[in-house]
Amino acid sequence: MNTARELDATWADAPGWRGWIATVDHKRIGRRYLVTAFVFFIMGGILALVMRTQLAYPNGHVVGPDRYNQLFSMHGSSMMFLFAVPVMEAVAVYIVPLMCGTRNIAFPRLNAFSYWIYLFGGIMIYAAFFLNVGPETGWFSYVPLAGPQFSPGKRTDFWAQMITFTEVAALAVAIELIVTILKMRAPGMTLARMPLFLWSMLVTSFMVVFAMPAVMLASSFLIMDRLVGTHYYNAAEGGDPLLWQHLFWFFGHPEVYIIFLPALGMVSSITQTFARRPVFGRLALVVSLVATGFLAFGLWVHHMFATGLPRMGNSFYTAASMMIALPSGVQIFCWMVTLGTGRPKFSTPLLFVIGFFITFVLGGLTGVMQASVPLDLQLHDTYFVVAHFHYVLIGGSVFPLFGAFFYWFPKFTGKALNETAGKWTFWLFFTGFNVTFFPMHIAGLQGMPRRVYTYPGDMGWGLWNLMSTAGSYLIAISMLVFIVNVVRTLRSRETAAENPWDAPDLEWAAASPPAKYNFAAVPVVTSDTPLWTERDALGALSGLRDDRPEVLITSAVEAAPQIRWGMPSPSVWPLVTALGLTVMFVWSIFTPWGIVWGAIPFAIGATVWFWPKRSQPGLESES
Amino acid sequence: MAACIALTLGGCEREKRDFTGPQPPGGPAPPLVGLQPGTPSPVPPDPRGARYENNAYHIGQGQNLFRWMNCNGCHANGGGDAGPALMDGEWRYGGDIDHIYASIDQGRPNGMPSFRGKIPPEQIWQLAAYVRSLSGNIRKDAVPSRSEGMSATPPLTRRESEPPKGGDPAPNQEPQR
Amino acid sequence: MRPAIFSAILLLAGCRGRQNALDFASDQSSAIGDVWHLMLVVCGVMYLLMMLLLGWAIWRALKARAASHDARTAAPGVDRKWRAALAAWSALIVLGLFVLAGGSFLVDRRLARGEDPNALQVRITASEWWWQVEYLDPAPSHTIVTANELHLPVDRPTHVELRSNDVIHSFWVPNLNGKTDLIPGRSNFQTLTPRRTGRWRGQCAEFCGLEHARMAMDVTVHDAAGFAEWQAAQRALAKAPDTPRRTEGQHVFMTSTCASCHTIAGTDASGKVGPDLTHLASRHSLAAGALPLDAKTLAAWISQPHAEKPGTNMPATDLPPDRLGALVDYLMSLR
Amino acid sequence: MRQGAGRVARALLLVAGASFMPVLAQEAGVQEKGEWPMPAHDLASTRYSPLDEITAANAGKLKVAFTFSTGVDRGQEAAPIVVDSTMYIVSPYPNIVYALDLTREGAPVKWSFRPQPDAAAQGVACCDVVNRGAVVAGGKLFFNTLDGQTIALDVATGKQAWRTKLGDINRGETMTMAPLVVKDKVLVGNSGGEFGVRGWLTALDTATGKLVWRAYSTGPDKDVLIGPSFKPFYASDKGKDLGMTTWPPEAWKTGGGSVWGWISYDPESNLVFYGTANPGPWNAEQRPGDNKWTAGIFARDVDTGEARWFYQFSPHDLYDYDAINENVLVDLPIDGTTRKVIVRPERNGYVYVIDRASGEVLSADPFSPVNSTLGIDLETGRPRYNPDKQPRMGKVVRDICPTAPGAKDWNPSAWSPDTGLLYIPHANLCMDWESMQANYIAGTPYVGAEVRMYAGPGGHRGVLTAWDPVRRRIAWEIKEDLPVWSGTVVTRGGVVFYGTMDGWFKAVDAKDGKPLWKFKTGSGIIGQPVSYRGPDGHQYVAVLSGVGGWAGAIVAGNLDPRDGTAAKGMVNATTDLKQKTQPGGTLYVFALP
Repeated sequence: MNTARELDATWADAPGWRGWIATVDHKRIGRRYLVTAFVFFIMGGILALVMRTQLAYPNGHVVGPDRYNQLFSMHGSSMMFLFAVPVMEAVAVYIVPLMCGTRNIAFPRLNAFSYWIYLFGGIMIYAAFFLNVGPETGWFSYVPLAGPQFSPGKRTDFWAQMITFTEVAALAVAIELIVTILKMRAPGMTLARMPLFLWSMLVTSFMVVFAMPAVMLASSFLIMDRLVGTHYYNAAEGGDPLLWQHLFWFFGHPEVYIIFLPALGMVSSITQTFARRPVFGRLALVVSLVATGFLAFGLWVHHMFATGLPRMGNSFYTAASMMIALPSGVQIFCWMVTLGTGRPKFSTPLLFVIGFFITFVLGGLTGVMQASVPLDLQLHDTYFVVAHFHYVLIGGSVFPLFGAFFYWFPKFTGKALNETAGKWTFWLFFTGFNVTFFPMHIAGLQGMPRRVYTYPGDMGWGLWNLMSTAGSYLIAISMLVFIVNVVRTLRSRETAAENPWDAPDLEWAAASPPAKYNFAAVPVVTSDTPLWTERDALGALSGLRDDRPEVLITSAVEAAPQIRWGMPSPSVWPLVTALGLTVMFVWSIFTPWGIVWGAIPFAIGATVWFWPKRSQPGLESES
Repeated sequence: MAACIALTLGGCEREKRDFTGPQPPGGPAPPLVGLQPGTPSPVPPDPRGARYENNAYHIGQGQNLFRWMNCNGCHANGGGDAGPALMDGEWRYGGDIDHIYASIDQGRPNGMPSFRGKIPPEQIWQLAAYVRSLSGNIRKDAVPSRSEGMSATPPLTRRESEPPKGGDPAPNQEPQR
Repeated sequence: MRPAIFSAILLLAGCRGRQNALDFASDQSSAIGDVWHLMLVVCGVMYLLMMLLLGWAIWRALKARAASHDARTAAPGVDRKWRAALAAWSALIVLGLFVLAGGSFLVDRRLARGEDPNALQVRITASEWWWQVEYLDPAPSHTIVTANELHLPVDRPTHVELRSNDVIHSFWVPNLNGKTDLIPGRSNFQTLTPRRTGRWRGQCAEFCGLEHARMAMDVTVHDAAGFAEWQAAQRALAKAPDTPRRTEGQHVFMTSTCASCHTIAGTDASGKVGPDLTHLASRHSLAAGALPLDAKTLAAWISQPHAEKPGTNMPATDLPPDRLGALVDYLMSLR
Repeated sequence: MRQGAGRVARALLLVAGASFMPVLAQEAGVQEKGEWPMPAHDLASTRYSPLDEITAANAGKLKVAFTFSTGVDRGQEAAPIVVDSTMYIVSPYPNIVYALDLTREGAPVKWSFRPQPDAAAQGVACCDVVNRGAVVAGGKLFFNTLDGQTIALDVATGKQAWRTKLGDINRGETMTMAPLVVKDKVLVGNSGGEFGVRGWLTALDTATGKLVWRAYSTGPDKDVLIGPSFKPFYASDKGKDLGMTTWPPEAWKTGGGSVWGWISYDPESNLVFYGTANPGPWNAEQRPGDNKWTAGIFARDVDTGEARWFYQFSPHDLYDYDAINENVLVDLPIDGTTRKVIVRPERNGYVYVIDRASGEVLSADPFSPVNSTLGIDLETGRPRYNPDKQPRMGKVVRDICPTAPGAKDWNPSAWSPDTGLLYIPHANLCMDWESMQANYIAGTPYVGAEVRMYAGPGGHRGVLTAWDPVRRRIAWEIKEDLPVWSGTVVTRGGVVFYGTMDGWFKAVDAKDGKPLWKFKTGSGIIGQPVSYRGPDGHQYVAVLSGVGGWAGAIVAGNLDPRDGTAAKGMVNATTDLKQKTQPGGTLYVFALP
């Protein structure tokens, strides 16, 4: 088995911290992404707890208005930009190459660079928050409140720059995923046989590519308005506050589907594995995914029904917003039939999927309610909306994410999480979630607006807010149980089988945790559930060199092998480039010259990063 | 990174939203001229000046008050009208924050009304801080770049600072008898 | 089981309330109520079906698990049957969406009916954290300016023009109509046709800064006579001080910082930065619905506004107790 | 300069010229002595000098006769007054009056008078601390001081006869206008439209200075002295207490309508004609309604002050078009009959010809590019405001012509009966305008708008236009780089004199505008040129040079060119003025060698 030892040497990182900062292995970077995103999730959760404590009783004095505004702005921003999108991309960075049957993700150095940029963005905004320079105008910062006159100081500038950081990271990962999924699938894995998780990540990545530029443009306009006095959003001089809203929500709504579609991929994988049968209506699911991807770009104005846009225009967006219920309905139906006609085993991942069904469908239906213009005029910007988007975001994405975490934990670490602790986590989370967010529907209908740091006592909202606060503590407890479970599992020595759930997808063909090169030989696929149909007779394709890191490039549709491609070696320069870009971004918050002088460290880092390697060992001797 | 940390650390003071209770009126106005007989005894500036001058919230309130209290009626957006220009370096009655506070509070002989008792001291400090920013004498990260109205002057954030120097004290020499 | 709880709680929660979207008191809010009920029923039914399907799937799973053979079953021939069910299910969803979309359009058209010539014309201008309300009149000398309060005649449409002095706010009186944003640089419009007299409360619904939570508005719907009487009272100038203490109070108002921002029609004070105080005592609340209107609260509000509404633009005013008492006495006399 | 086309028309007109005799032969005595007793030369405000020693032929040889420095370097808007071989000059704040003895060589100072006005008045003077001159009648000299006092001096000794306090600077009132003396009354008015002042015209007794009557420009009819004899021509001016009902409640108390411009008097009908300034504040949305009696022209009986008729040039004025410009009383042949009319080059860009008796507008034609209004509807007398140029709160409305100071500001035009032309010195500027909420604090500006001005169509910022009121078109015009803010004088010799803001004092041929002569004075000219016969019988021309006023604020007030809205937008149109002229305050008198 000298090829294994040979491959191991070729794909190995340098030992110790030097290897840690220079690695381009998608598994190490994926793990880092997951841990960092989870830390931001916990910090966002703590912020939510403080908010709920302030709102537990009318006229609360836990925090003043200024602190509360920073709290809800940080909670929203860190959940949406620092947790939701990055965690989904983290799972994809880890699982997609394995599921495709290839040895590493495309553009691995870009992958390292995207992690560092994401990390530095998160550190910057939390450093600002602890220095009382945190954002204070909400996660979508409407102008002119976020404009130069009504948001003094640098708070909103740091927020806008944090968006630039996280969007650069998200765009980078999206490009990597698109190329990996389309060009590096195992031979035989035609588009028809591609697992649904890969489909959902493909559609999500395309949505990221088309949605993120809108918000980067909007946040750059905002920074220029605040830094050098341009007039993009100055209503008096011909700019328009609604320009911000259009640009932001054109990104905003696809953003929430970018968070939601990977979860659908996870639900498909988990349902298929635990129902013990190939998923029902595979084509319908794929078409629904793609339909959701397109529809997401056509309905952003339903966030702006109250701004006085022409009523005819609003009606089109009512129709578009309602249409999106169709693909979701079809998907839910297919999964339920898969469950009903299979032999499901109710372990934790499937429990989270069941939780997903119950909460997401409720959230989806309240969403359909808000698609109607007249009804939305009563519900918009009230706690009804807060309830709705927590139902679709936590119900729709975080539940499947936790399910996937329990499902793929053996693949990440080689150890399975404790089932009873898992069930405790689920039931605490599910109950806490509903106790927190269901009363918000009622508070919203009773006239409680969003983002209020306190409320009068005689409005009848006290009971619902108290229930919400109690529920939020329940969720906190479930998170503690989950963390304890993970820590104890990591410390324990007994390991799990390579494919504990007997799952059909290719990632389970590799070891758990997979070797640095994932697959000694490139697997060949003949069906959409490879490990179920050709369990031991999994074909293998030899011919990749093992004395330099190589991957097989295959055609987009048929996944027919095309060329062998040398992968870049580990390098510390993506980190240096990311540091250079961070200096440029933070510096340009304070002076426009920061862009000019900051570009120098970035340019140096990028040049060395892309410097072509002269001597390719043994390449010349290639025929 | 060290530079960024230092910058943000310095930011705490800039960002504090301190909502104060009623403020006692400003102390005795500092002397107008540096010329003192005998050995010069410098008068320490009022400590509150620095608190308002470096705080973005107070400068923002000063920007609103500059229009609400009709200062822009005589001084426009710093360029001047019936009143003198405030965005250049020429200050007849002193250009640091204590002197500007005294000018607003006491009024000046050639037409500056006295706003004592008509604008509370806290707001006079805020106005004085904003007026200081018109001539670029305030840190650029605490100053609003523009207002939401007509674009009148180059942005406050891009204004090179003109340290105050004396203006011609007698604007309108009374011709000799 | 889930939808039953859903509607039960709503009823339990009670549809009565001063600021409640389900306590319909006008044409507009009851029209929106119709859409709400349609949505509740259709979505409730769809949710019920989904949960039944889920229940069936779990029940089947438990039964199959009992049969305990763990083979990975190939796709059974039964899929063809389910494909037909999928088509039916999609058709049902499309039908449901058509019903909802149609209902929503019809109500939207009802709400967007044209301009009513005899409508009362009101202009509301939002500022950072209070409302200026002007009752316009073809004869300009009959215009009324007040703050943080809306008085409407019952059974008569009111055409509200919405403007903003600074940031984006949102005018929302749930019992009367949906919300409409007030955006600087443009005018938005809304029509209210109250059908019940009584008192309601509206609140700013678009985050607008530090005191967004304390930017409320008292809404009172009068019958025709009551409204005419209120209008006449508002058109009158401020009452002259009738006691020496109130005269001294007025003197304090005119000579201290108050007159720079506030207006009392009939005196020299006509500052436009703060709310109009001509008929302050006739209002139900103080500081945009944040405080009850009584002498003690008014005194505390004048000397320490940041204690109650941190971040408000009202400055703290340093007045000795006797002059403050006289001022409060004068202001409370301005019915 | 479209001179060619005008030449043919000239010949025809000369023949008809005889019929335009200036109305007022009554003061013949003044005419022969070639004196200049009041800034407008005569009660009909013609600014026409009957002297003809200086003609188009010899004007080229004009030389400086003598000069005199007033010692004050603010805007010199006054007109030198010449009576009995003595010239009287009033300086801007501190409003010093000098009497120069013309009989002695170099015209030394006979006496000077210092009224010591309150220095704080400078803070409530909207557009430079100016004064438009004195008037001499009955052995007394009458003038106003900036802090709102009317003072009478004994002409011989310069001692003060009486002094009456009329304006209160704490409410923003100042006085800058040149009084008018009619029979035994001195007519004066206040300024302060930008400070929410309530405008009035007051008649004082010339002997004692006691107040005879006062007519407010807003408020109830009894304050506005509207009684049974009030017969306005147009329907919208008829009604009871319109001075209150056309305003939001109490708004008329701070409604502007100040009287700081020119007054004319017609002895036949014993009526004085004067204009009222802009309504306050500039933000029109804050004062719905027509805002009666502002931005219009009143005809009043001079003895009782009772209003006879009124016409509003700009109902619900949107652009600060004060209607205080000069009212030239002439008899013009219109549709075959000779009508007694007022010719008024108005700030909104139209030259109005109004019947003196009834107030009916006979014609209104633009003499400068106008897009703020689409025309004047002669049936109702109301301008048709251009909807897309309506100012809106919180929005900058762009390219409004003419600007707030108007196509022509207060600087008076001159009428020549010989050529039948009105020589209008005016600006060619357009502006961007943003309305906003105006906060009223007594004694502080109450404007509610921000403005940025810039050169109008053609790129030149000033024009001297010769306007033919009968053919209602421009005879010829001279384009100037800078706005023309000086007054004009025309002489029987057929020469028109005017000054430019960079200091050139020019003479042009009255018939076709051919430049004859020019002289570079020390500072920009916004004064009013006059012409008189000196004790030696020769014809002299005098003008005060000293830049300032609204147009010259950037130099007089040393404003900062980087702020486009400074001086209410004027700085944006005059950023180069600081390089072209310096402040000054000197009298120049010219004569033939």
